[in-house]
Amino acid sequence: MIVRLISGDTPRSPILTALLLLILICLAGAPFLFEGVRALDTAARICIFILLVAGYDLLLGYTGIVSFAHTMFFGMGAYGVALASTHMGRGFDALLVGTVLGALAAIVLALLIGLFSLRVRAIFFAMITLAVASAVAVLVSQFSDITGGEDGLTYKIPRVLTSANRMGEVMGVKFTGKILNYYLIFFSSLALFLLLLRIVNSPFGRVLQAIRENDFRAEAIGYRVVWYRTAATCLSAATAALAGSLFAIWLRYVGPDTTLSFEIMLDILLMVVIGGMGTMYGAVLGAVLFVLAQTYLQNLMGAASHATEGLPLIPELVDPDRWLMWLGILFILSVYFFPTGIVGRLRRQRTT
Amino acid sequence: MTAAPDHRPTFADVSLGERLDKAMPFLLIPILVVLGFFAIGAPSSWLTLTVSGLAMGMMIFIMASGLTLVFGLMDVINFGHGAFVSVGAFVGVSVLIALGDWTGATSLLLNMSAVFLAVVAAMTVTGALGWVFERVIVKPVYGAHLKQILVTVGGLIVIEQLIHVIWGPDEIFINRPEMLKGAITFAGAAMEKYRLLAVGIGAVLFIAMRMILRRTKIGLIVRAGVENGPMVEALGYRLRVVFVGVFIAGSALAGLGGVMWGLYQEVITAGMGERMMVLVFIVAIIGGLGSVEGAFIGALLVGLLQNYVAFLEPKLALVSNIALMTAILMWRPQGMLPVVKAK
Amino acid sequence: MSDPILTLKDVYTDIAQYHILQGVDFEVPRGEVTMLLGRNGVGKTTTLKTIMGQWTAKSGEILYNGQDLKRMPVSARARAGIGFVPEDMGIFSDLTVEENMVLGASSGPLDPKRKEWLLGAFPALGTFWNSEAGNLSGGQKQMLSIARAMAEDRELYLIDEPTKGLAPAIIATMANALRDLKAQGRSILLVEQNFSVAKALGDSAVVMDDGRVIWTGAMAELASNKDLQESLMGLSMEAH
Amino acid sequence: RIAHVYGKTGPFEAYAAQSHNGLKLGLEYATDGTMEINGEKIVIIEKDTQLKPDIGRAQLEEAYGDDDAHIAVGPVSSGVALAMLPVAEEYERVLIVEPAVADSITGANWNPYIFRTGRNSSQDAIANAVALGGENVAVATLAQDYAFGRDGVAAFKEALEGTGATLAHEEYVPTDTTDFTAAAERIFNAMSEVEGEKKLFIIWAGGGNPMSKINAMEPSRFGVEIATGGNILAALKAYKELPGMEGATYYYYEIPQNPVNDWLVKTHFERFDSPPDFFTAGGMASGIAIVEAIKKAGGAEDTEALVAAMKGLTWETPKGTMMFRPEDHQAMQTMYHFRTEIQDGKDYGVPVLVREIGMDEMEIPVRNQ
Amino acid sequence: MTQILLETDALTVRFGGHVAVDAVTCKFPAGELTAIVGPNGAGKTTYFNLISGQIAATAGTVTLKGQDITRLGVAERCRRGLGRAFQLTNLFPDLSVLENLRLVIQSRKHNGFGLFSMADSHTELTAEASEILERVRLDTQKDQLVTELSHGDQRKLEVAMLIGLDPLVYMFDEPTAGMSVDEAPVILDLIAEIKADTSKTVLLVEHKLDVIRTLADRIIVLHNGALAADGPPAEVMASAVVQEAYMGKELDHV
Ligand SMILES: Nc1ncnc2c1ncn2[C@@H]1O[C@H](COP(=O)(O)OP(=O)(O)OP(=O)(O)O)[C@@H](O)[C@H]1O
Ligand SMILES: Nc1ncnc2c1ncn2[C@@H]1O[C@H](COP(=O)(O)OP(=O)(O)OP(=O)(O)O)[C@@H](O)[C@H]1O
Ligand SMILES: [Mg+2]
Ligand SMILES: [Mg+2]
Repeated sequence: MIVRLISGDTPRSPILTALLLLILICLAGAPFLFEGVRALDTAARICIFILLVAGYDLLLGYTGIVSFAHTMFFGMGAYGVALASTHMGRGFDALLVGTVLGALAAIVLALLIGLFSLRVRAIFFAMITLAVASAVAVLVSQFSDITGGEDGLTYKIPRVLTSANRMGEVMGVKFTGKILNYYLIFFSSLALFLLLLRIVNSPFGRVLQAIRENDFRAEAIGYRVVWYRTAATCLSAATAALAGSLFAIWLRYVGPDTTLSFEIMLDILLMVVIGGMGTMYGAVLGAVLFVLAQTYLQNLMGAASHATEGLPLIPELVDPDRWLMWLGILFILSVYFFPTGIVGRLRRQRTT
Repeated sequence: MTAAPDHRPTFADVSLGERLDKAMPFLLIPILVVLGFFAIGAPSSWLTLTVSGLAMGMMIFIMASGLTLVFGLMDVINFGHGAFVSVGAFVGVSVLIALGDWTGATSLLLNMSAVFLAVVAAMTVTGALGWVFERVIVKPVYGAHLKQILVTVGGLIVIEQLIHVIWGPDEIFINRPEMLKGAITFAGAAMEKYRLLAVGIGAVLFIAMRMILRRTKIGLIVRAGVENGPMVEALGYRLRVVFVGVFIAGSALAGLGGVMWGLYQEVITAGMGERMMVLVFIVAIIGGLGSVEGAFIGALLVGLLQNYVAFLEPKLALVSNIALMTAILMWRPQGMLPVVKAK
Repeated sequence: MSDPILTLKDVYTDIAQYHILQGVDFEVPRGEVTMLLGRNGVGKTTTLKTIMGQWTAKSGEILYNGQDLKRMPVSARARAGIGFVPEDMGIFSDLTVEENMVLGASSGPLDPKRKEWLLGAFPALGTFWNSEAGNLSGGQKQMLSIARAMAEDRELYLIDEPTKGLAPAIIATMANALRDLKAQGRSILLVEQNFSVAKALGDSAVVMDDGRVIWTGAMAELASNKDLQESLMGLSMEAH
Repeated sequence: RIAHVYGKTGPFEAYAAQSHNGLKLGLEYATDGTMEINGEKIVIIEKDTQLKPDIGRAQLEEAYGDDDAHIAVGPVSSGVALAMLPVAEEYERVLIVEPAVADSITGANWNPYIFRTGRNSSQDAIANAVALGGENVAVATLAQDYAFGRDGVAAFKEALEGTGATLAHEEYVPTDTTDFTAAAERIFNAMSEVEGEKKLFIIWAGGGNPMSKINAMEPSRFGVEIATGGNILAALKAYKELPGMEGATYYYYEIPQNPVNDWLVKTHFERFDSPPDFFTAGGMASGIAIVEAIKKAGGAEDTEALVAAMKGLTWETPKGTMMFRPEDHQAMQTMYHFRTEIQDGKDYGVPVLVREIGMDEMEIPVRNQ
Repeated sequence: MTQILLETDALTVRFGGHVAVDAVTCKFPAGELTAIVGPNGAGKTTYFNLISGQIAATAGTVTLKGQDITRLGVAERCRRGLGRAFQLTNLFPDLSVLENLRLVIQSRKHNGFGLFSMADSHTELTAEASEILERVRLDTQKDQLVTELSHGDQRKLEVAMLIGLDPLVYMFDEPTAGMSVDEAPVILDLIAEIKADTSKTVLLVEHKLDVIRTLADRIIVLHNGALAADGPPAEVMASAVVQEAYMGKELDHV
């Protein structure tokens, strides 16, 4: 039964299984296990990024398409919810309409990009998506009447989902609408993740892998490569848009910096690569690790710089304000030490 | 020995259309300039725009030249290039500030010597940095684009942060050397003097690169090495040495580009190089990977088109580069004059 | 006779976790053509790659002109005078035929005399001198690979299945080219599945099975002894 | 407890540091160095927004929720600020916006817990209009093509109408423009047809430095003078090529003459060996405002009392007296009309005061309805 | 008369000025094995490429079972029954041998867009793939990655994949090149088996004359892209043109 749920794709490494279970338990019990807004916020962010990264891995790891437009789709989902909530007023109908329209728009755009430019060579496709994504980001800031421009949009979501909705205590924790909101995100992400896991392990997923390995031969044995690639792009775009909608519901704010920036794109890339390309579980590990690092690295460095006070140069380098530099180093080291990602590493350890 | 039987294949004539198609990339610039003339109408505006567009193109070319080596020839997507541009600018500007007496003097000789020293210093530092970068960061990821993107972005962030540590977080403003300030007016068109310098340097650089790549085997070794490194070694070449050398050259050129761009902008920030990266990649791509000529034409096209469009319809200036790239890739999926085939 | 140009002593090579070569021992006499024979997957290609340095020998000695190659990088081995025609031909497909040939001459420009000699043996290369090597036909690529290895004078040539995909007429001229090399005093280690070529060219033969050498001797002896062939390779070579 | 939530890391690092120093100096000044109000110690909590709106928002929630900050100050970027506004409303705590400038912070997206000590873009634009305008003056504008640029020009245009000047041409270019030749040509072409005193007003934020590039194209050929608002010290270097240029600025340390500024300049030179800048002054203004407000409200615990106390509060800042106007909690303040001069020993163009533009001279629209 | 499965009519392609395939008109009836011979660079592989759609024809048509397929894409032609193996090995390198073959069978069963079933639950695919691997004697290597195979074994997999596709028209491009003397017969036997099925037609490019002699029902000779001879083996082999242009002098007589 569980095996069917995860589509027969077992983690194939005891450590990996343990890690995944731990993550699942932590996320499922986050409101009760950890204290404070920050922890809950981090947990929600992790759920959303797992979904976003898993969707991207479908494209990158399984199909071998490098695209820089993933945040664009993420943004479309987010803006969908934001615009619907702004224009239709707060309400679940607005969330639903926004989510659906956002996802549809993402699929249509992905279809266009796919059919239009998947014929060019891989690097060029990457560069085209990079250019298109940056153009969209600029357009969003240009059309400030609609999108709020650089400043983004702030809007309200149904009261039931905010902390103003108090629903009594559960296990010593005030069960507010915010926690309800969290569970909405958690379960949506979980369901969509399982769906993705099923897709990559389906016959369709196998064809994608074949295309990644040798698209020329895949075509020659009768698969219409462009259609498969486009389908993968659309699926991935739709997932990204859904993740974006969840993000918008959680944040109650969207702006170009939170949903469209190239930085987020790079974060996603790094999460996929650290976790392990071509394995859905890699997305989970990558997202957890990276979001945690992003949230807590600065605190850690604050402590470090305190501890090294008095030494020459070192406090300067571990100053919390230099956390970006350590992030950069993290980029480099993770590719060094996990050439096949954490999942690849864990699995290999078992076989040798 | 016996000669093998010779089988001469059948050859048919090549039509005029096919020949014209081959020469087309070289004709694009004149065509664009002429179209610009008719679209703009006012000759003095047209002249100003054309000359400054060409000069801007030259500056873009200087920045893109290093990338053409590293990205086009070696097939390494190096986002660190942007950081080298910034480092080049900071080193160069520091030298120029230190040589304040020379740059402040109204002597062309002293001014140019200061610029020359700044360029040398910048190229040395970025070249050395490139060497370290290659050894530590890029070496393990040859052939793997994704990883290249990640590690070089990591490198980019680290270098930018180090710039903050060394030079502080503020942007630095710099004035151009005395003799390079202002403009020359000619037939109602104004032409910044500094742009003339950029044109000169760009042209020299272009010719030098072309000569080196044509006259030596370096270009061949790199291209062959990217496709099948072990085979190149099996033919007796020290591929590592060549790769490192080319990477250093590419980084040093980024440094040169940084000095030129910093002096043009007159204000430098750690992120200045990063901001140019998309444009520089566009130039390398539309030119065709590995092609110095292509990058040159591409850069000039970008410079001209940006100016024309910004004059005719400023709203469209934003998308003009992307439109240009898309159009060229639709016409020639491998870029205009590809030396290396994209994978 | 003088000492052998190449000697392998008890060479072991691993690829990942597989033990591929398990004690390979043989010699390549100077100025002769030595055939390396055996069924698919016994380790012939691995042996050549180990000599060239593309796989590293785990243990054993590889002596070239009396010098142990084990610590030498690949390019140094090539510069020491070993030419290599790999099984997959190793064509640089983005480069033109000319550029491939120019790279073949690694210590200087391509000698016009040598070029003429090679184009005489493989005229198709001349016809397509300026076209992209990736567009050549399978056999033309094979010719290019051989010609490229010979673009420079080397002492020892390692050649992996040169005749696959070549038309009979071209096989004959290629065999002649190899004979010319031998006449110039060069040594050749040749992997070959085409038995008539092996018979026509080989001076001595080394037969491998399962990562080991199971027989060495004169080619003539192997060629004339059907029972020996059958016991070594499971089949008489002239069966089809 | 005060939380300073601002973009410590990222492109605006330099501004953030100024702002933080200013805040601390302000608190110090207003409490006479004790850092205590009514006997209670002030605790400053620092939070880094990394210039990302979502993170800024989370940091503010954390500040109010986990760290129980009573008042928050920040951030540098308007986008981050806008994302933070609803949090203040949700937690019902005061947020003093400094130095983000977007009009909509005290406009469309305002809520009663928001105060702003910094200027807003209309103040900037209107001050410039007052400084530049006059009979027989034709002005062209050059601005970045996004909300900040367009709003600025709109406010500028409105204010210009009152002064008798005409707006001859509006030019917008993409934010990341580096080559201004085309824009300059368009402006020159437009301006060559108009009569009178011709000025080109540039509204620009961030890199790019259009001034010296357009100046290099010799606008004087067409009788056009360049004008722009003030800027931080480092950016004034670019003004050196443009002696005599006029505009209106928010702050330059030698301009305001009042005890607060004297103390600030003196202390800043002592501590940091450099003059205070734009954001130092702003930070200080917010620091003093906090102390004054808490004193007046008798404590920081009761937010409603605090808000009531802050409405209409007037207090002394390095820029003279400021006042939170009751309608939208925007601080009204003086701006300065300046002219650039070259002075020995300074490698930048020094803005020299032409005249003060008092707060009553500028009609800053109220836009939060 | 037996049915004509495949037909090319004045099929031509030019690369720049070079005419690589020059107006080749030919019919291939069911139940026949046609060997295509010719010197290196004569255009044999290019002819295959034109038929299977890898390159677009400059002129002429390709007809499959009476339908013009000249304008169709590679995948579409494959689905209609054109299958080919490649001269230069061309597989999915980082997938296992079994997976390579399963993909082929899955494609034949038109099952690529099954999004929500589990691939591993399609046991009939696995069974069929294993069976084919056994026939080409690759069953012991079926869990290895393709990169780990020796050259000869990769060639065998290449052939196995074509068999898995079970097309109407089989096109083999030098299937036994690089295969050792004891392995080649296995493949040749398989080809003979296919040939025995009268609903199929086989096209075989081969340089080994003894192979052609034993297998071919008919030989066509390409020379400089043009059709130089077409007929029963004995007749074609004996013709002076073929002797001169193609075989040169047999090696043993050198
Ligand atoms: N990269 C690799 N990884 C794992 N195993 C390999 C690799 N390359 C070759 N092998 C294995 O090594 C063995 C010997 O291979 P090799 O290529 O040397 O054989 P060969 O004698 O040249 O065969 P052939 O005649 O088919 O070319 C084979 O069993 C093959 O499966
Ligand atoms: N894409 C291409 N562009 C240019 N020329 C090509 C292209 N493909 C093939 N050719 C040329 O067409 C000719 C025919 O090549 P083809 O591969 O069909 O030969 P072949 O008969 O299969 O030879 P072989 O027996 O060596 O495999 C060759 O001269 C080759 O150089
Ligand atoms: Mg082999
Ligand atoms: Mg062929």
